[in-house]
Amino acid sequence: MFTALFLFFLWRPISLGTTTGLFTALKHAFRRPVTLQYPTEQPLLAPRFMAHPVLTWDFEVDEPYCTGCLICMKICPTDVITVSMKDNEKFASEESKRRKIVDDFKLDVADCIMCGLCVDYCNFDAIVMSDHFDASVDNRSNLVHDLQTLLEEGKGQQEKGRWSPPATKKSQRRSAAQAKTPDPSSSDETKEQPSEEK
Amino acid sequence: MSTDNFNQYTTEEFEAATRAVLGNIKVTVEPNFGELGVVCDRSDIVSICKILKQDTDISMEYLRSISVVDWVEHMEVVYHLSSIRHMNRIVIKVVVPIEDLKIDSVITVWSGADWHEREGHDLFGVEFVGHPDMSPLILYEGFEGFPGRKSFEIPVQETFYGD
Amino acid sequence: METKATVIRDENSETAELRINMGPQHPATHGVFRMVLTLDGERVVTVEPHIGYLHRGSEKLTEGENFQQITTLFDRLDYISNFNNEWVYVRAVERAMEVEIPERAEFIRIILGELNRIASHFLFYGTYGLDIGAMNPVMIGFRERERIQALFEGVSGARMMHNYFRVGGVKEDLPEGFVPAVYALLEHLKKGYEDARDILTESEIFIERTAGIGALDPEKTLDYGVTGPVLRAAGVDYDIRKADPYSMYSDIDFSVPLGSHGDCYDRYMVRMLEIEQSIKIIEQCVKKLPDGPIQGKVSRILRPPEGDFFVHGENPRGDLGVYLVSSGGTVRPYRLKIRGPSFSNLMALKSMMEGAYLADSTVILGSLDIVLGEVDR
Amino acid sequence: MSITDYILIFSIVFVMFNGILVSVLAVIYGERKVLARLQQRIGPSRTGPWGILQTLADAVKLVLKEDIRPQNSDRIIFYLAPLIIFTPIFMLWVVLPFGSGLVLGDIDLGLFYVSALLGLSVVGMVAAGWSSNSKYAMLGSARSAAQLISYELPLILSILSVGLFAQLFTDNPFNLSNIVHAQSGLPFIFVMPLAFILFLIGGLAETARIPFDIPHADEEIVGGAFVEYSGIRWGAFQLSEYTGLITMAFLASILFLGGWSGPFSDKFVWLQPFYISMKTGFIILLAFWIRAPLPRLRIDQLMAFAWKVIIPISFANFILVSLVVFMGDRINLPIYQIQLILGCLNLVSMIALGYLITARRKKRLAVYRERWGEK
Repeated sequence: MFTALFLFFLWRPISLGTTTGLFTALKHAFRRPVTLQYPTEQPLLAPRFMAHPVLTWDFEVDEPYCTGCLICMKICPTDVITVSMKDNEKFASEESKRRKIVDDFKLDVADCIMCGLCVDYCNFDAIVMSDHFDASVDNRSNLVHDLQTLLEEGKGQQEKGRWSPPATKKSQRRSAAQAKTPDPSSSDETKEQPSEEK
Repeated sequence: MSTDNFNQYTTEEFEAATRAVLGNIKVTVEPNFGELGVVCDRSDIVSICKILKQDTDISMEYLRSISVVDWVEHMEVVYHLSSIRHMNRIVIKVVVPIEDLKIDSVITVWSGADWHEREGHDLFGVEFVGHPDMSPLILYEGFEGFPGRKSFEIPVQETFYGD
Repeated sequence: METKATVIRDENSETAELRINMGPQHPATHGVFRMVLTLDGERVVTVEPHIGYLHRGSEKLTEGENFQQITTLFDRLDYISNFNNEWVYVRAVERAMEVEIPERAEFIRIILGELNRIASHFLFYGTYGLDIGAMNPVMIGFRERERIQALFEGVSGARMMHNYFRVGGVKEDLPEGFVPAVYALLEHLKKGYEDARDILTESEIFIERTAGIGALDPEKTLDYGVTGPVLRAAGVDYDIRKADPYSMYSDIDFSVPLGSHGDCYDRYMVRMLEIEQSIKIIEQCVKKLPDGPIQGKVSRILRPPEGDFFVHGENPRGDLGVYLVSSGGTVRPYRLKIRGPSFSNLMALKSMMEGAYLADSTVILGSLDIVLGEVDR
Repeated sequence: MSITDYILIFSIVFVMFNGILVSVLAVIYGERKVLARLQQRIGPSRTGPWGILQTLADAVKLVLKEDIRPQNSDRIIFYLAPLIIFTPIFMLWVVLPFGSGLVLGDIDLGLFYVSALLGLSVVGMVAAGWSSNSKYAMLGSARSAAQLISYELPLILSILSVGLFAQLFTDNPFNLSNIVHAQSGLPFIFVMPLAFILFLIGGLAETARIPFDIPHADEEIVGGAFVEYSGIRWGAFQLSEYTGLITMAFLASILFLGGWSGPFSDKFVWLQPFYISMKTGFIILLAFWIRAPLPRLRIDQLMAFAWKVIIPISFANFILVSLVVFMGDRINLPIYQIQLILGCLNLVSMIALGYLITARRKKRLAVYRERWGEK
């Protein structure tokens, strides 16, 4: 009886605006938290995730794909790439088809804006965006990556399968204007979508 | 305010209407890449703006932006106007000679010209005569030079890498 | 309700006006915005906005960048609605070069742009709640924005600085499973929208704090060149998606929510209802999303013809305009002027804030939803 | 007094002081955790198991921080202000009973003592704001002075109405222990819910918590009176804030929720502190919950709410209680009947007020309905 009375007389003053907010807040307390406890729980990165670019390694010929053609240097909006090229010794001995090869490659990750233009414009598919997002170091000079570091990181990326061999990718880009890219960048909902209700 | 009660002009009609409204003033009215371009003398700018805003057929009540373009030999102040009732757009271009970078302020016509003009003064050194406050808006006080101009060299800063 | 009240003073007592400096380091100025307030007790007598703390010279920088590289600068203008910024820029170059954009690319752009609008409005919701002192909204706003950003990361590889729109289309095709992911996301967003609405929209304290505060009448809004939700809250039906339809917006059925009083509450409501409309637009676009190419025929080196082009688009904050002057045949623009919506919206601050309470100053500033990256450029 | 008495007093004070400090740490931790849960977060989770050492870590950090004094501040008052605000709150605990007989000073005018000390913290706030030589701090202190003084009235009026009603049970109605004893049958919340609600609102405002946290208002005046403080002095302010919250909740549970009394509390004395801390914890949780989704009021709205709504209601409530007690005493009604009459009158007046407030709220909501409701 009391409950009925209470509902009848007090529900109307209670059920207005602000109280709805209070109960919505209370409802949230029974849902699963959305927090990702970062260092212990690693975020699930998308296949297309872009951290700084790294260089790939041609395992067939055992040399980098990069020929030092400078296009990445030219297209880079923040001028963080410095490249120089040299004659390829393996071309003379006919091990490789690359006449020129990268001599030195410097990437200043401190200024890199991870835009992916260098990857887009590379003609030799020699550069790829890594997923190395936690790039903090204790000295800024350590953020300047040289050729060796970039190639090592690139090898890691290749092992992770974040990069497809150039033969297919190059033809893909050629036909990009006509056809839909069959790039299998599978699931896009990479971050987990925690179910709302408890 | 809705668009229902007003005529929607075609491009030609609008051009003709603008010409008719600006009858007495010496201007060039011609299409300018999808908008209606009006090129006028710098002494006429306030009167033209007033007419364009107050005329009910044109009613350019919305000043979209004021841009300054540095053509090295001269500066060009470009006013982009728009009418919300008619959905028509006008570009007014005014040439300001480099020796005498002065143009009348249109702040009396649109209050929204305020910061656009101050910005133009900051970056290009164009003085908008009649603007109540020409103090630096974007740059700090005491900044030397006009960074918007083509002649301005962006100082190259070496990246500091610590030890 | 009435913000412009006369201050009654005792003639015998001596009072002094207090000048306080709000910002550039202040929790409620949404970045590095600074305003010098002259206070009479709790009333604001004058307000003097100062901007420029985040000036990076974007316009000057564009003169030294290729047309492809400029997209990255546009990402960093209004860093809450990056896709919408890129979109206006690539449309400016497309307009100059008269590029045909394939239909699929257009739909991808609309979907991403509208998702970004929702993300931006949710962020507004969160920060606005915080400006008024409520803590829960900020978590709801960021929670929903986070979901949208996770989807963006799957599409473009970045959560905020996408660099995904290209002149003539988009960078690469949507990943597999995008459409079901969007449907799942929209379900979440609808739920999140309901949570958001329940906490603030009908809360009396919220209405008490926002209704009648910082009102702008239509004439004044237009006079200041205010656009976007702030203009529509004043009751002016001006949405570029309707008024000057670009992309495929003319084929899409949606309505433009309009306010009537032009106060902070209407601005809030217009933004909230725009979330609903954006969800509606995305649902239609995902249904219509055709197969086909994603990139029109554009040469790799962009050289727009000579001329000057003004292209604008409806950003979450209003009318973003790009004035592109091309000297013809060059790979760089001769001049590129950016007309940021926040820049113009902020100009109206003075007329809104004077006479209001000090506590209202953050409410009014929050209701404009400025992004300083775009104000200072 | 012999030396042993001094040692005893000192040790009791030491234990109580540290007990309050620890409970403040616990309350801050609880607030962060509860607020986090209400916002679908986890809250502190790294320091210690479930992050329970988080507030301790923060406290250690505050102690180690540099103590900064603004150059042109008033040195003596600046250093004194934390103490001024800190001491009265702790002095309150002298009279607060944890159980029957478990009280330091069981003084007869406990209620007056409490209301006198509650008003003292405003001095510290004003001192802090004025001496900092900062405009933000001054605004904050002016705001807190206005707010604390306004909300003291409803708070004290509701406290006094409790004292009035306790007159029926005991000769010493202003003694807190006696008030608790009077509630062993029926807690006063059932007899005068109106006074309880007024006390809660007044208490929230006194402790400057959302929606009444105008003196701090992080988004407007960035923390109010103690913007310029740093390190442990700032910590002292924070400490007194949260001690104030605990004290308010404790008072509420003593005055309205029956204090230490509960099932079997007479038989097992050790249950009494447990009961009272449970009740206190419940009220603190309520404050946390209210904090999560509600926006802050504006200063003029707050003042209008105090002087136009809360204070008239408090006076009416006070008069109602005194009338009922007086009449009941005059015609020698049994106590349960007086309780019933007062409870019913309270309920009726609450319903009436509820409808009045609803009408007012509807006027606010009409803004939404008129503009944006379904057409």
